[in-house]
Amino acid sequence: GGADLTVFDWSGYEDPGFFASYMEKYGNEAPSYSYFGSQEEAFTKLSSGFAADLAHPCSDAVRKWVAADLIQPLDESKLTNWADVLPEIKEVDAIVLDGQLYMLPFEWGNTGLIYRTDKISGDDVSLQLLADPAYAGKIAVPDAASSAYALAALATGNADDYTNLSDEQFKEVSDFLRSIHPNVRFYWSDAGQFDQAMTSGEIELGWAWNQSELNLIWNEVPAAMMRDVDKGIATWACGYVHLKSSTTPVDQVYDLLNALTDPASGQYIIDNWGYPHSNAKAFEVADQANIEAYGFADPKSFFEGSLFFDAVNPGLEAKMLAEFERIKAGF
Amino acid sequence: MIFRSEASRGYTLSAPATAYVGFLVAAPLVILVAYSFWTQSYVTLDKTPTLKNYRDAFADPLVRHLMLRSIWIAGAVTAVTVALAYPIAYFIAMKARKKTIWLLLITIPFWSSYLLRVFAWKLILGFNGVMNSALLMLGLIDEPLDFLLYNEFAVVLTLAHAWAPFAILPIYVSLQKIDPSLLEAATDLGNGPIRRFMRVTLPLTIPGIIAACLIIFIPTVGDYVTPALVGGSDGKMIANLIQVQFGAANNWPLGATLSLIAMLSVGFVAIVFVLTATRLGRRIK
Amino acid sequence: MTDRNIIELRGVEKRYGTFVAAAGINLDLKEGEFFSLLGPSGCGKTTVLRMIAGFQEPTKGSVLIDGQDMEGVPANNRPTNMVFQSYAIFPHLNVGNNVAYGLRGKAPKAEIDQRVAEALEMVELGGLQDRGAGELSGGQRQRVALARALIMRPKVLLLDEPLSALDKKLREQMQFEMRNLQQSLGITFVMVTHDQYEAMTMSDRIGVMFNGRLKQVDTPTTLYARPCDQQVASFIGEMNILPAQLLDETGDTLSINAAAFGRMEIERNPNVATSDRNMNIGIRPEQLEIAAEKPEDYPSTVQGTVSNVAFYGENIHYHIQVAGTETPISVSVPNYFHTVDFNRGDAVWLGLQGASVIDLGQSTE
Amino acid sequence: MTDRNIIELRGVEKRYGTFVAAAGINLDLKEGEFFSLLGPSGCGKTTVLRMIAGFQEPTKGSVLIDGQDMEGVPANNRPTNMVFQSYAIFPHLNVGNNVAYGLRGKAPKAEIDQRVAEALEMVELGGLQDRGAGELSGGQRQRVALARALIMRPKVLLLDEPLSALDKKLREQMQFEMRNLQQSLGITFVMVTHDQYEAMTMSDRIGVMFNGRLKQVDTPTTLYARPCDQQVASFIGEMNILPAQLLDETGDTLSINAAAFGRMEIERNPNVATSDRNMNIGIRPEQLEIAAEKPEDYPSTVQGTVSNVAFYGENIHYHIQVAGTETPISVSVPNYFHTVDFNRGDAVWLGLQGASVIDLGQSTE
Amino acid sequence: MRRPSTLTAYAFLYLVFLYLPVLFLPLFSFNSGTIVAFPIKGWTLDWYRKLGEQDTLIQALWNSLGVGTVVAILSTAMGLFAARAFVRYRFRGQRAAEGLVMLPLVIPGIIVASSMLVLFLFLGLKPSLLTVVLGHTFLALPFSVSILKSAFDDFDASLEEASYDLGVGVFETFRRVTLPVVTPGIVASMLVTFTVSFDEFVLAFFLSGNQPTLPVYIWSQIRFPAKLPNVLALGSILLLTSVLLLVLAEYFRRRSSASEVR
Ligand SMILES: Nc1ncnc2c1ncn2[C@@H]1O[C@H](COP(=O)(O)OP(=O)(O)OP(=O)(O)O)[C@@H](O)[C@H]1O
Ligand SMILES: Nc1ncnc2c1ncn2[C@@H]1O[C@H](COP(=O)(O)OP(=O)(O)OP(=O)(O)O)[C@@H](O)[C@H]1O
Ligand SMILES: NCCCCN
Ligand SMILES: [Mg+2]
Ligand SMILES: [Mg+2]
Repeated sequence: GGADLTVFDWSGYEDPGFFASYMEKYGNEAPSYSYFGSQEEAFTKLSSGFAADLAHPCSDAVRKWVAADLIQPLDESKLTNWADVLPEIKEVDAIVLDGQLYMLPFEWGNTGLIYRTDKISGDDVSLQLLADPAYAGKIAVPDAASSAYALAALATGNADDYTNLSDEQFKEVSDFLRSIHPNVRFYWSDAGQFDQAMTSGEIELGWAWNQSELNLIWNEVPAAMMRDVDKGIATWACGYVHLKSSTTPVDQVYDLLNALTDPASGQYIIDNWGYPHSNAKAFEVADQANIEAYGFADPKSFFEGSLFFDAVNPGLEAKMLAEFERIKAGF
Repeated sequence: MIFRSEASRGYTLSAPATAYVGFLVAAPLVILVAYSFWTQSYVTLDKTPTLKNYRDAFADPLVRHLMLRSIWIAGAVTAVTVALAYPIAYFIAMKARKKTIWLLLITIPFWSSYLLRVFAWKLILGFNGVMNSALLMLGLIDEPLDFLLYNEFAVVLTLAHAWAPFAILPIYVSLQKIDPSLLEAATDLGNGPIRRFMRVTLPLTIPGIIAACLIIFIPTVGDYVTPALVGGSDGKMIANLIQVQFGAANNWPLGATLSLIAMLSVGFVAIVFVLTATRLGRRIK
Repeated sequence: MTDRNIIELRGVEKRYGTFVAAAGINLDLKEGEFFSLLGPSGCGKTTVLRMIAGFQEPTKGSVLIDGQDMEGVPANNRPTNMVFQSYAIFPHLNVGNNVAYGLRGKAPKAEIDQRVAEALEMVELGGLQDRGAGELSGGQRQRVALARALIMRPKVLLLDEPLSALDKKLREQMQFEMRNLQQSLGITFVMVTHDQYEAMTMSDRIGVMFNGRLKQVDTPTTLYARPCDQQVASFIGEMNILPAQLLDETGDTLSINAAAFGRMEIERNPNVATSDRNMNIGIRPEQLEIAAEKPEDYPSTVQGTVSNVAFYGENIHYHIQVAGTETPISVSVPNYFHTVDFNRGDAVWLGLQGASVIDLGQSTE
Repeated sequence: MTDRNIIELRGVEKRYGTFVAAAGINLDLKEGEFFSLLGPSGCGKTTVLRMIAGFQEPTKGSVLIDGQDMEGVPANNRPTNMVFQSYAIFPHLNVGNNVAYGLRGKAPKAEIDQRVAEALEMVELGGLQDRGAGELSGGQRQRVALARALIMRPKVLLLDEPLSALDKKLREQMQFEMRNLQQSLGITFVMVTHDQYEAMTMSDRIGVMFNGRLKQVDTPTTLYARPCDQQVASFIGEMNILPAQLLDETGDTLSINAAAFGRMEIERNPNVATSDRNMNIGIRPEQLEIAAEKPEDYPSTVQGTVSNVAFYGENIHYHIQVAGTETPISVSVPNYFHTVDFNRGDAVWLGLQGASVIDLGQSTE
Repeated sequence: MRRPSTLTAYAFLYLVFLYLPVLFLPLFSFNSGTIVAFPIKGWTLDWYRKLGEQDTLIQALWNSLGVGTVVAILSTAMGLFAARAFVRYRFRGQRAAEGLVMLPLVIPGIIVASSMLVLFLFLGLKPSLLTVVLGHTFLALPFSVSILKSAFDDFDASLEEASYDLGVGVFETFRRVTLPVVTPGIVASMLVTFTVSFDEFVLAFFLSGNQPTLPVYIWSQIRFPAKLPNVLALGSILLLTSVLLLVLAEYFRRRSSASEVR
């Protein structure tokens, strides 16, 4: 049945609206889901021997997952919606490695500066505000080195070299993080924590996912994400990879992949989750007002103007991780 | 079976439990030790034995800093928890009529999920939280206090709550064991309640206090969830660093090294503590 | 022993909920007296002792020590000290510190040390100051408890079954030593016990309790010779109780017709309430003469058969079945020359003199 | 009681690590005999009993029951049953099921029911089958334990201090009943006790133990009259022990010069090893005559002063200080007519006959 | 007789401290917003109504119940034998053995978790509910041993001897005497070990495969809060259930002590 297929995913993605056609085909049975809270967690578990058919990392993780021999290439010919995938996303680094497709993009979005519109006006807001002593104790930054470094690279004008910072750049970027450390109320490790603090007024601005922006808006909190590519915003794309430990028949795996990338799924995620989808056709069938309101009417601008979360080179990644721990500890 | 010697019966019956625990303590330790001599770069594990991890760990002031802070926070948590718990344990053991009802009352809150309880603390201590709202309403403050949450105070408070039964129970048990005639003898010999407490009750409950301290202190040093949830920007502890090595950094050898260093440091502190406490107890006359 | 009252209990009562543990207790204890409270388990002995010590407040009535009403005076401010049944030796302190406990902070160290040394000498534990509490034998623990209480120089020393945890030899030795100590110190001792021999050999006076009530307070000999009723009579020593009819009374002499033994004159017992027509008499086993031939010089005699012989060492008890009473009559004879004179089934004569018969008052059926 | 050995212990020894709890035990118990093991706390009585029951294996030597070596036979397959000191009544079973416990599955239900009813009648608990284990008094618990063991029709019934948890009155009653029960059933009883009176009044024979060794096995009267040494002599009853010189021996008669009392002839004690020149004699307190005037018909007399009077009810003990020995001599007299004849300080005479003096063999200093 | 002491007042304050946070969980389970923070947006019963549809949540609950049950049985069984050995028999190394069994109480969770993961993988055991059970049994053992030790402490050894003495063999004695008498201790141990497993997060997080236990599931929900109120609703129900369970435990305890009083 449909439940034979196991998916290792962020929690929430077991929403049946994402794979209606799969359920139709498999006797109204959804795949089995298990969850991770971060890609690192997922990687640790998978390399510890955790088995599933599909997993849902973001593009920056793919290179490492391939290197660790966790995933297998996808067969483009079996992906019925491949042709309709936004061309910008097909270009994203590491989706294709050595000519082989490893990740089928599913959703994408932004990591950006979210702020309380009742406390800060849209004109004043900027990444540099994070270092402003006026916001001492009023900001939050993710407890994840790559995301924090992306923010700092944008703030210091080093966005273009984010994946390959020179030593001086690395120092400059690190120093920015150091300079905002005294202002940081907390380094958030879960989005809920960020949302709560924004809601209560405990923090007034912070670096977070667009999911948080929407959650805040839906809960009638006056908040918005700064979407000005010139002031600095990051973009990510996530998708599904076929794990080597997969045991379910390949056709069933592809059935789910195809269901996920179906325009109907795209319409559903855009309308109900406020996330942009990877299928270009989805944007045509979805509610245009929503697309406008959630700020991704023009995908191209994001992919071109924003910092894209590509994998940083392994040596730099290790440096970032180590340095970030120091910064958090006040060193 | 009746006829085998007492000792062999003792070994046979306790074997499953001791072997199980022994195996699950010893085997991982061996593996941890092995890992600590290996190295990792990106996704490859290099099994050439080296002391590099130890050198790195000892050279890094961050490790020292986090270790000391962990011990300091765990120590503070232990002290606060035990200090808050002692009177309640005393109340239940010595004063309360319905002891079991009280014991139940203090256990019930812990039948909800730990993660949810931590969550609840954020509701209370948060910016718009219960505490601030109440203080604002009473007109005691004009602005919400922001030093309630996301700092060491919050970590200590949350953990003092989380560990409450583990502190209360051992102390309760040791109080319960005190022969009431000892207290009467002290009274009879002229002591008022306070001197009697200092000279008889307290010294006799030192084993319970030590047990409570160890049960709280040691695991708290290794806690990474609570600091992550309520610790804010400077509540990080050594376990968070270890967690990063096993997770994001994917550097298990370093993680194993840090774990071993943490265990040894904790063991050392615990032994010093037990010796000091025991000696202090003996000094009371 | 002086004539001054050191402790006075006035209508003392203690209830636990509805259960009456002690009631209507009136008792005056003299300065320097050795007093014992004797009674079966659960009769309220400990309760009375603890009310004197101040560990329990009476529900009714008052406790006076040295003329002062003790109401509201906590145990730590009363001029009494206690030796607990379990001894309550502080396990975390050595012998010296246990004994010094009550003096700490109240006297300079040198003086304390000296008094501890003296107290330990007194209980024959000299030099054992540094011995740990866990390294003491039962008898040593008892002595430490005694020294610890006596070092406080109490007006009254209270002892709750102080010897019941010791074995026979040691108990006998400590009985002797404690009695001597009490006499040389001149302190009032109030001791709870359920051992009649202990009470009889150690005490100046004994109070016998049953069911929360103090039945009789008297010297050991009076208690034995003039018990106030059957219950006291058979709790202390062994007693043959026989029904009798009161025929006549002249002054303090009663003329009776006793079962089995027939008519005799006995002395009135001032401790019993009344001596009705239907009354009971008591005969202690050692007061009877047993012989193969009818004894000459006994006014009352009866013939019977030996139904049982019990050898107690010092004494031999014969159970004699006689006509006129159902339960056999118990006779005790000293064990002269280690010989048993009669065996089961032997026909024997019992002889009795009115002077050794106890008037137990009206029959309680 | 027959002449057949039902239990034989042959050189039995029990060690716990290096500690010797019992050693060199040789003992034959006759079928139908009431045997008691007596000794101070910790001397190994329980250990011996448990080796017979099969709860402990001897480190050395062997236990035979009814002629069969019991080595390797577990407790549940031995023809013995035990009454535990704590009674070990199963708390989750009612009286009927407690008593029936050992028969379940070994006999048809109807037969079990009948035997339970009989056993309960026997211990005077008839009809109490449905009473819960928690609702029994101490004495009732003791009887249930007895019924539960006896229903198994054991060859030997083992009893570990069966009465020590009961209070005086009840204990005396049960002593009597148990002795009668044993005699009517004809089963061998082996009872552990530390109460000398219990042992003396109930047993056919007594084994006295000290420090893991069986010192003497004899009837109560022999044990009292002819103890094998000073330790046994003073453990059973009270004993005045005096040094003496052996002057001459003729057959079973010893001519001695005893401290205080001077020259006399006494009987040789076959139970002691040798009677050396420096020897000890024992005098039971009740064997001495005490009088104000020098007693006429006693060959040995001595004058002394009353140093202490102890009233025991049935007897009065005088402690008499005499020249020639340091510790006072204890004298017991029956309490005739409830009078105390002598008081502390009185000058008195003691009279003694050689026939009542016990030869305790060579002095052990 | 005496006025309520400061101690009593303190005891009640302490109860407030213990209960205050817990009582907010039910409160927010009725909040119509998805963010758990003041102010409360509106009142609703939806989260309870929708509970039945949360397949993965329900599955996680079942996983936890299953793991908890197996852990309770395993640790209580091992604890039963060990406690008996510790109370009844003296043997060389006994204190060391008792100490060893208590070790899981004092080893930092992350160290246990990470090293166990390594060990199980080394042994070829993939993370799964089985590995969670193994880990939780390790954690629960000290609790079970100490509870059962006190049960055996109260259990008179001569009861078993009496049974042997009456001709009943070892195994039947265990069934007819030992088990019935220590049953309350067994029940208490099962309840406590079940709870330890049911609320455990760190080990379960490392050791669970694609079947999360409830705390692991809750952890993922806290990070992506859309369904958090469902978790609060479930938490409130669990709280209520646990109160009922504890009352049950207390009932068993009472029954046992009633039968032990003479
Ligand atoms: N705190 C209490 N609450 C209720 N009843 C009590 C309490 N203390 C004692 N009793 C009851 O009061 C009665 C008398 O108790 P007490 O301890 O004075 O007896 P006792 O004569 O010393 O007996 P024993 O010789 O057994 O020590 C007993 O029946 C006992 O059960
Ligand atoms: N299992 C054991 N391990 C070590 N020593 C033991 C053990 N059982 C008994 N002993 C020791 O053996 C000695 C004899 O014990 P036993 O129980 O036979 O004495 P007892 O004569 O019955 O004493 P009591 O009158 O106190 O019951 C004691 O010193 C005791 O401490
Ligand atoms: N859907 C998950 C978003 C992760 C962003 N890094
Ligand atoms: Mg008492
Ligand atoms: Mg014994």
